[in-house]
Amino acid sequence: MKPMSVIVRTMTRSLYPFILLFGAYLVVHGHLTPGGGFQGGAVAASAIALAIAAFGGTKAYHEKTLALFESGGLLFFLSLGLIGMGVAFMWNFLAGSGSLFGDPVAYGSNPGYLNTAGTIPLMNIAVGLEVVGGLGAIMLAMGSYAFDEDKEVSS
Amino acid sequence: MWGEIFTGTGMWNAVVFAIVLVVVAIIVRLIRSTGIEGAAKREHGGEPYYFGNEVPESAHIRASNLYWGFLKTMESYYKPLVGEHTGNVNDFMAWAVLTMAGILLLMFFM
Amino acid sequence: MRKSIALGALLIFFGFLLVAIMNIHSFGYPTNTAMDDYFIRNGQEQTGANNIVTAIVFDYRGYDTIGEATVLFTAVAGVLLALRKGGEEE
Amino acid sequence: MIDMAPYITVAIIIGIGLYICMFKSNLIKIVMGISLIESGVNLFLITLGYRHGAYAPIFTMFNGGIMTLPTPQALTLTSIVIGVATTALLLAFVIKIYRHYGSIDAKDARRLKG
Amino acid sequence: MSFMDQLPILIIAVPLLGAFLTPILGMMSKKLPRYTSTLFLAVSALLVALMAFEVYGGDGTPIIYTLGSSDPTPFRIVLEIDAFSVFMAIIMAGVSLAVSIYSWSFTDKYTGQDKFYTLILLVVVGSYGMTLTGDLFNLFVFFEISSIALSGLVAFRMNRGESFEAAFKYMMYSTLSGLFLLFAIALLYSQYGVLNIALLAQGITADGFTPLNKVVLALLIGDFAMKAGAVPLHMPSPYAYSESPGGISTLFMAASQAGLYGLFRASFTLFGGAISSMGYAAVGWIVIILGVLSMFIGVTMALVQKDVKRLMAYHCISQTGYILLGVGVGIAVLGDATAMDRYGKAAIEGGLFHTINNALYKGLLFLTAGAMFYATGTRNLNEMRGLGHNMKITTMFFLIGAIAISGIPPSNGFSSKLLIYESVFQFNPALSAIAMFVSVLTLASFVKVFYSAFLGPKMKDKEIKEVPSSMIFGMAILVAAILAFSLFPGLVLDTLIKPAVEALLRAWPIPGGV
Repeated sequence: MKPMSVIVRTMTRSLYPFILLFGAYLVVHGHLTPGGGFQGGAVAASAIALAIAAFGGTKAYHEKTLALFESGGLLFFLSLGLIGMGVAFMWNFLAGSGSLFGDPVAYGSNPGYLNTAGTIPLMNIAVGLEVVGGLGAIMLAMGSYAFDEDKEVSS
Repeated sequence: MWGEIFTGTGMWNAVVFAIVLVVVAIIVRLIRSTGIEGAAKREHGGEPYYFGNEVPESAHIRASNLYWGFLKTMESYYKPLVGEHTGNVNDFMAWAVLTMAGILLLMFFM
Repeated sequence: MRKSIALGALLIFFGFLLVAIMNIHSFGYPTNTAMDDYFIRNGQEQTGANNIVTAIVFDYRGYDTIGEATVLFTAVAGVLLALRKGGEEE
Repeated sequence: MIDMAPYITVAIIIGIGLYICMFKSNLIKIVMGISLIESGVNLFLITLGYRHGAYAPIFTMFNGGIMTLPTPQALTLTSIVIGVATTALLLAFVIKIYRHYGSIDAKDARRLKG
Repeated sequence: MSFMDQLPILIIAVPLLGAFLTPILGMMSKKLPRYTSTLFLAVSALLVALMAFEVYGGDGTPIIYTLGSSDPTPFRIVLEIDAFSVFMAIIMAGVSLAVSIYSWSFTDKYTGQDKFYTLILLVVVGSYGMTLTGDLFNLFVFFEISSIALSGLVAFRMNRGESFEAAFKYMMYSTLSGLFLLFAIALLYSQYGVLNIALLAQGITADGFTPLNKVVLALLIGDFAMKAGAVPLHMPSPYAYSESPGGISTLFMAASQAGLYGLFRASFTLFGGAISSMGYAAVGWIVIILGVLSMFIGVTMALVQKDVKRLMAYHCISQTGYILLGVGVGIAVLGDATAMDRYGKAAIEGGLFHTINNALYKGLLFLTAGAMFYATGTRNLNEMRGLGHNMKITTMFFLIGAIAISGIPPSNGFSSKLLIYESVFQFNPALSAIAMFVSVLTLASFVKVFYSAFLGPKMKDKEIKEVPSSMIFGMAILVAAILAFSLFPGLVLDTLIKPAVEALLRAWPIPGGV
């Protein structure tokens, strides 16, 4: 894949952090507002897609980095589920405990407190990492495969 | 006990069957050993048609030519059947929908 | 000929789809909502999440979500396997 | 009749998707047809969860009233991600088929038959 | 909570952990994934065995495990595990272990091994998840995992366009069946507002066969038949079987049986109450028709094949037909208590016994076909001959598999086929006659393979060697199981099959009471 023109690259440089930031916002506020790990991850992956298109495939990202993101996110998710096995797999062991993300919430409308919902924000982050890595790896693989001209067409 | 199965109308015992098989094999072997040694080779000259010995090249029939008569007789059955496996994704989808429609029809009108 | 049979099958299938759909509760008035009402009433206190959909996705049906993340992981592994560099043999 | 309109839309979308899968020979179009069926099913799930005059099931700054059913939304979220995964894999296969066969026509991509 | 209480989820979590770790391990060393994946599969097989002891030792009530909460509730996802679930999980555990050991040397010359072993683990996760779950939507999710991982594996051999063609076709079919399944789940949710299988079964039994429920059951039967590869929904399966590398065909077959699991679960646990209270025989007849078509068309198509793996794939379809025939008779007489006692139960027993037998000998035959391909580099039977001269162990294994699949006594195939013949005969003699005729054709087609590949003069242009010992060991596991099953069918039937049949006929309890 060839890098695109200077204009595109400059715009990508300036937009890239904001897209990532918006994705991170969606991920972290998943338990309060519409959004969550998958949606935020998809938004952040669009930043990666932009970078891949603008800077030229593997010059922007290594496949291994993205694969590590993906596996790491999933392992984090699975380990959160496994820690809950004191009661049952996927038990929300932080909700209402008073520690990290552990503030109790009463039934009814509230303005939204970030430090609630127990393992849900952590799982959102884990899934967000996984989706960024996964979608990024798919786009990187497809882009660099489809646009690499030096591949022979075998029968 | 361990080898028995009951089918609702009868029973069958695998262990007894296997024992009988072994016993019969021993008896056959005994009967065979009463013959004159080497008679089979002398009388018939040939060896058993089995791997492990040299076999003439021309004796082997290729897989496609086996059961030639059967396939020739059944041609009117095989031609549409093999022809229907077109390998086209569209046809696969059509078959799926057709079967689904058939199942639905049977479910409603049977 | 083949095409018209296929089209007929599609129409029959579509007809049964309509039969099914005409028998559902009318739009906007679901009938059995015990499970969803339970989530709406208890979801906030049990999980601490304001967003009930997130509470369901990550808590009540969190096992589905791990399966779903696994589906994505599987697809990525499949895509990378199909589009991998180099030949079949080393 | 008019209150059944969303369901009929769903049926029509699924029907169009099946039609594309059955009669269009371009492999990319077939993948699009599958995506269309999937959108129809997702739309169906979402319409099942709607309650007349209800708000989204989120308590942040909620002003009172009834809420729509949250479960179908969660299920749709799951099935959308599954749809993304399957579509990505199907498209990767189409890319490879094009590399090997030089065509994305379903009539050409049938070396396996019989 | 003790270790035994967490057993159901550990069966799924252990191979899942293995799958997530494998790409990272693959970055460290090329050969590491093969050993770790086998280790993870062995651990999960051990857990399945423990689970089996617990379930079969119990009084027949399913073990219920609620995800994410200490008190059981049908609103959360639950795992409900009865003897039938464990029965299917045992099949997958044994087969996957044999396949992963077999694959060690088979994958030696290929790139992308870490992904390969990741996908094997994920197929196993998908099958375990489908068989152990008590929630319908969860079943769909694991159904998709299994389908996607399988089609990824079919496309493993990247230098051939055919493998991608087969993978694409299989993927299209399985996606379509997954969407039908999702649609059926949505229709059920629209009526009852729940997704738990036990609760849904309660609602369906109360409602009976409304038009909506008829559509739902038709969709469920259709899409699980697609997954299992029953004629005329078998179209891409033979190609996917034949293009998948080495032992993956075996894994493929075991994973297709998860489709049979879904079919039987839908017709017995989900709709069984409605069928038996209304005496609705159409469902049974639909399954029987699918079974007879699969049996007959599968075996006749197999007779004309010259690709050894595709031939075996068509036999796989044909054997699936036997299973569907046996269990279909059971479904058809579900409302008739006297007929059920007289031959219905024997028919279901025959069907389930045939499921595990089919997994064993069909798995073995696919592995021998992989060995033949490994040795000769071709799958075309016309180009093979005289392999018996140098591959004596593989020849013996093939012969054992061929005898078992043709139902020659005293093989295990004969035991299960006998059960099916005799019970189906009392239901409808014509069906039984067709089944016997198909058995004859099966023997004929395996005689063809044996003659053309193993007998005859040696191949001239190629030096044929016996396959490596890890492949032999993978096959030997299955051979040992076949021999044991052949000699002691009564033991297997009493300890393994009958509790599974009883579990199928029993309604599931609702987690946490009504």
